[in-house]
Amino acid sequence: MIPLNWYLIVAAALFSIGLYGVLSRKNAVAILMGVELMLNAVNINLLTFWRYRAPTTTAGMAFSVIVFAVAAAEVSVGLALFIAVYRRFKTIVTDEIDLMKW
Amino acid sequence: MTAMQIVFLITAVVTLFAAFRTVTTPNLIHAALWLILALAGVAVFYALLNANFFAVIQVVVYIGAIAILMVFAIMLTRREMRDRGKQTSGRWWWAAILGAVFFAGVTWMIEAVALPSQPTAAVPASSIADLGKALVNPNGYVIPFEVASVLLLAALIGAVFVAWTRHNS
Amino acid sequence: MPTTTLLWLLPVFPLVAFGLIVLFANRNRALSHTLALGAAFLSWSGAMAIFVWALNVGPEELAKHPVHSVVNWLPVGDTFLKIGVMLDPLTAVVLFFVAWTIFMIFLYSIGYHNYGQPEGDHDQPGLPPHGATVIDEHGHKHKVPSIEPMYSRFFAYVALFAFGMYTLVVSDNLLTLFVGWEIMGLCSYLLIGFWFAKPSARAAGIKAFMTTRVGDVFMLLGIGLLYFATGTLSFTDIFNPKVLHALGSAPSGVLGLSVAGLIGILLFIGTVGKSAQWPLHVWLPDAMEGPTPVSAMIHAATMVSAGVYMVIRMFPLLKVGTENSAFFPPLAVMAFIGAFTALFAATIAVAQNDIKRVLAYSTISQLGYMVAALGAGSYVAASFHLVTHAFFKALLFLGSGSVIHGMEHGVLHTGEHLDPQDMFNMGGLAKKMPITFWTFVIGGFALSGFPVLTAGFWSKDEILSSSFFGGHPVVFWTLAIAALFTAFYTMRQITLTFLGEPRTPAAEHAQETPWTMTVPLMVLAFFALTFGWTGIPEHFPIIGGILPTWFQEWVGATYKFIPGIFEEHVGHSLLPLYTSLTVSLGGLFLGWWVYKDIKSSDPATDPLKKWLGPFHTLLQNKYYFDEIYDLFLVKPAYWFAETFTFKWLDRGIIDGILHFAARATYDTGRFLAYAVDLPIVSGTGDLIGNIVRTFGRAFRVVQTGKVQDYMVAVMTSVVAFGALVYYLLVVVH
Amino acid sequence: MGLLSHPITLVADWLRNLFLGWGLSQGLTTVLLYLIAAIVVASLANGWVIFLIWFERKIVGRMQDRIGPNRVGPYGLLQPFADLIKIITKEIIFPDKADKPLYVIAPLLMDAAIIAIWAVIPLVPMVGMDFNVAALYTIAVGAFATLGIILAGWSSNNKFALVSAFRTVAQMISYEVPTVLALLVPVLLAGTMSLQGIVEAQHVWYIVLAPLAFLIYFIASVAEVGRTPFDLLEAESEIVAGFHIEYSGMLFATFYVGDFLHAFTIGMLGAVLFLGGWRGPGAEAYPILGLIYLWIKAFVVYFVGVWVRGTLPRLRIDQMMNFCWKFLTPLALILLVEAAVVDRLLLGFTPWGRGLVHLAINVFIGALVIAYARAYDNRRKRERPLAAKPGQYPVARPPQPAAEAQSD
Repeated sequence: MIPLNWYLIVAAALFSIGLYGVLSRKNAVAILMGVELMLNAVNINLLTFWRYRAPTTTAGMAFSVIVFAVAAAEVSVGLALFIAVYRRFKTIVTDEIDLMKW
Repeated sequence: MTAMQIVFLITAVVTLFAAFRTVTTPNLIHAALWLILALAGVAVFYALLNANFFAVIQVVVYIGAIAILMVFAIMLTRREMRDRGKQTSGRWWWAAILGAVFFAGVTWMIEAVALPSQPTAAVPASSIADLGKALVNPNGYVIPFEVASVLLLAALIGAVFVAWTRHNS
Repeated sequence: MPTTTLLWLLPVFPLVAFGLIVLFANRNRALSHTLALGAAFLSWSGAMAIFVWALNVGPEELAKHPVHSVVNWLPVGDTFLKIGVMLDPLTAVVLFFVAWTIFMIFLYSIGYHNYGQPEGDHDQPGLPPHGATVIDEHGHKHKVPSIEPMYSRFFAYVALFAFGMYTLVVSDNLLTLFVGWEIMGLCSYLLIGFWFAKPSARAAGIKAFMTTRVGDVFMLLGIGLLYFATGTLSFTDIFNPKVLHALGSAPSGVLGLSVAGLIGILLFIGTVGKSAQWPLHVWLPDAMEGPTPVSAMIHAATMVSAGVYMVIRMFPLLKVGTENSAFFPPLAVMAFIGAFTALFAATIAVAQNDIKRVLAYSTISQLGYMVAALGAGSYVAASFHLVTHAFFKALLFLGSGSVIHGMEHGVLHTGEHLDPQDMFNMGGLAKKMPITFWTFVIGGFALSGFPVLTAGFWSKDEILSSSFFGGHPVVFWTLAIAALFTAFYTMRQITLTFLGEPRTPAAEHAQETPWTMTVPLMVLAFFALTFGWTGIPEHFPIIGGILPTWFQEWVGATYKFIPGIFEEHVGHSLLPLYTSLTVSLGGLFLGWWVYKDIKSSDPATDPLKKWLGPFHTLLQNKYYFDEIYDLFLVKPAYWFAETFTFKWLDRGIIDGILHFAARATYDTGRFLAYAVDLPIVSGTGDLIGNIVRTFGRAFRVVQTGKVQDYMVAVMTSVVAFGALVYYLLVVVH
Repeated sequence: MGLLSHPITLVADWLRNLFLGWGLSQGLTTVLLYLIAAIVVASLANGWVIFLIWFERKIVGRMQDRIGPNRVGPYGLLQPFADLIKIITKEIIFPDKADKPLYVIAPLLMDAAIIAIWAVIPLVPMVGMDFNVAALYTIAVGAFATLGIILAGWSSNNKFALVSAFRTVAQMISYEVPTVLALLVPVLLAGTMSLQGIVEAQHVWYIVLAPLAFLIYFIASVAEVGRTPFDLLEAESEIVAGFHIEYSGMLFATFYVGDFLHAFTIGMLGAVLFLGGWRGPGAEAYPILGLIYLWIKAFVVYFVGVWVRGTLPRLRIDQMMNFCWKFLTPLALILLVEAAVVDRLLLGFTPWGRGLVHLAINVFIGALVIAYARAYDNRRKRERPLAAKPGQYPVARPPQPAAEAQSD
């Protein structure tokens, strides 16, 4: 059987990669992709702990369901925002959108 | 080294590589496709965890909806097909360091604590049914469930509103 | 259906109709008048049913045990203000004529407002219809009367009015009676000002409202005093002998009146307002600005007689009040005012040229008759004249309306601009509009008391004889002279309007009015003739005693059972009879003789002018009452409001104080601002602000406005913090 | 265990014993068996398409008053083979600057996705992978087909193809919603997501219990396949051939096959979900009969699809979206609620009683919906009486005189 910590490490790696993407990419959509990766890493952890620690309860599953919902919502709104932003600035490169600058 | 472990390792490698390409490839469409591959790998993880339901949901929601929406968004928000110039901002090295540190720290912690290698029990056959019941059970997760539904509704409306073309402006 | 239920229902139908019309039917004319008429018909049939039922019961029985039903309405302290309905002989009779007149007038209004005629060319709500142009098959243009723009509204109003009248009649206590009274006041205001775009109509409406208000206030005082004295307002309770005696004997301390006397006077002032008795008569003539059905219903048949009805209703109280009141005993006051009003109004009527105004003044004087009769102590005669007068005066008004309508048709046809109400513009209408003519003649003769045939004769004779035998010679002679004038101006009116030759082209082209208008005329004419025969006194020569003296017994029974209220004066002198014969016939003849050959439509050719000279002018200007009131009441009121209250009190004193306070505050404020606020407070603020700004300048570089910079910062701190926590939690321990 | 009654099981057992005999491990044997099964099913399906192509061309030909293929072989039965040979021998052309790997992956992805659906379809009783979330799974893999088309459209580096890809995204994402909702109705009625379970639960075919749901499912899936009247992603008149405009040779053939196969797969799913799958007289006794029944039913549905394709004209994109979001989706939601509530109330009814009540309610709802649709249509007509706006397609009725237009 697969040891629990394998999953955790994979999830951690996935999360770190996502983090790197979020911090380093220029294109907003790409940043969103990074966020997705991080969310998935979290979900892996949730389900893993559910499977290994409390498979008879539903807590872990319920949580990950919520995470799915949140992810869907976040992506839809995020992409809509990007499209609106693109209409406005003709770009979605985050570094070029710095109206909040001093 | 059982068959499961082999499958797991293969999946892990594929997933992580795909994820890595996702965040590094300059071509955004490719990035999206790599993302899909990574997500599919995650789905396989779920399957390995005897969470078929979540595996399928993962495919439906992430690949079927989110990833395709992203492809769509990418196509909509770029003026020409190809990207030229590098897609990473100037602070990528700092980001890399951060990621590495984070990964190192978390791994160290995971290794520091003793974790079981065997599940405590088998997944009951009725787990999905239980989940369903729990989601609508007042003593269970009905409140979070409802909140999530409201959130989705809000997201729906918000998305429509935000992306609406205002003819006057 | 039990009678009580029916009684309760009578007012309800019109109210429902009013609500329905206002809420739902105000777009649809046919629907609105159907509703109103239907309600009137229901109430009418109900009233008839009740009347017939009452006939079977018989007066004595009904008087002793009136139909009576009460419900609690308004909790006051530990008791309730009760409202209820009552049916005694008087109510039955009044219901009879009220139902008839109201129903007839509703029917009449349909025709009067030109239902079925086209929309006016440039009619607008608030103005009488100006007529519409239609093109017949030959392509000729015709001016024809156009439909009233506010048709539905009119029917809503009259329905509401009917509600008020029925309430007043069936109510068993002064409170609901007063409610109905005020509702009618409101309706009369609304309807007089119905064509509110005419300034004169507006003014008339306000005038009527104000004037009657004066009376109503006193009446309310009276009611309040009554409730204070007896703790009840229900007639049956008040009229039990003990209560009456108590009221009558207790002195009120005002003008040496007993409590009953004081209440009586106060209530009577209400009547003076409502029934337009001198000195509050001024509003009634102006009220003729309203549409004619309104003049007929409100200002001749029902509302004004409601005043008289009220005093008849309260007669026992007045009677008792008269006994131990030193001076100003109510009945005497009433007798005086009534007789005076009768004569005075009659004299004015002689000199008026507007067909409706003549009738208005004659109404005043006839009401004066009733009041006088009451003052002479014969409520039977008063109510008898009340009923007959309601019939023939309504008839006369509707007739005049019909005449005006015909004239308007002529005016529209010829297109010349003249006043279709001026009698001098008429003449010879008898041939043009026969039905109107004959019914009008019947009404007129009834008004002037043409012997034997007409109802007016009998009721007037009743009044004269009662006042004569009741020992009030002054009243008797005054009324007699008034009767002479009455007959005179009635005949004058008939002659000028119908006889002789047409004096204007408009009169040439006048034409008969539709059936909706003529049918009511005929019905009312029937009653104007026959109703008198129900009250032929049995000691009348020749025909006396052939018919039973039904009316006297019937109404007389109302208060018979109260000791010392009902008194019959039976005398055997024929003087009053001869007098009334002489005055009516003589008056009629004079009227015809003087005006039989008026050829020009110029009012100046009125022969009376020549004979009376300045006095005629005085009459024509109604003894300058309006001017006098204006001078002594209105102007001072304006002065008080304008100059005293506004200019001196408000502007001078109050505003002065305010201005001073404002000034003071302002100066203090300036001082604080320049001496304290700016240097000290603001100074500190600016200092802090500058410091903050300087630091901000230094540190703002952090704010790159790039999302990811912030994210990097966040994650860095997270990692650092995590490491710290780990160090503290794990390594240290 | 006669050859007639359980041929597949028989073969499977024989193979298992064979492998075990060779000394292979248990797990490996299972894997091998799955592999074989997959290969068999896939090739069976792809082979079957050859007949479908002939059939469809024939039927559509007749509908368009042509004879259809009639030269090669009896009734032109061999026509598809001829096409096959021709198309295989053609060269695969890669457009300039095309995204090569994606360009190649796209058709395979699509075809694979469709065949993946076959994995969970219960061909006969007791056979076919019994997957406890199969119903969802079918939708999930459908997503890959969508993806394939998008990739094709994008990687061809061709504007027409790209437009087609856009349209695909819009259309498929939209029409997935009513599909899922309609598909949830049988799931609700059966109380399970396993297709096998759904089939077994259908003592009364669910088309009786939920005709409207079936209708919605059918329409929406036709839209997802992207056939007429929903074939905007390859509208010849506008975007020449859509996403596969640049494709040729084998890659094109794969798309071509995938299209037909998808259509038939939809039919098969419909048959399983609403027409009682393999159910039929004697299917329990002789499971092989079940396969035939299923095939027939699937074929009927497929035929209706072809029929529609041959009959209806293409819709406009806005019409299509309105139809999906303003009509199908709400209706599907209503039906879902109806199924849930009514079925709850009907606990303990006989299957037929239950069925009839559901049917009655469905008919009622259908009547309401049609009435509403009529009213809506009339109102819309009144609001803009066909004064053709820019960007709008020419209208059927001649524009009326201005006076009338003002009058209403």
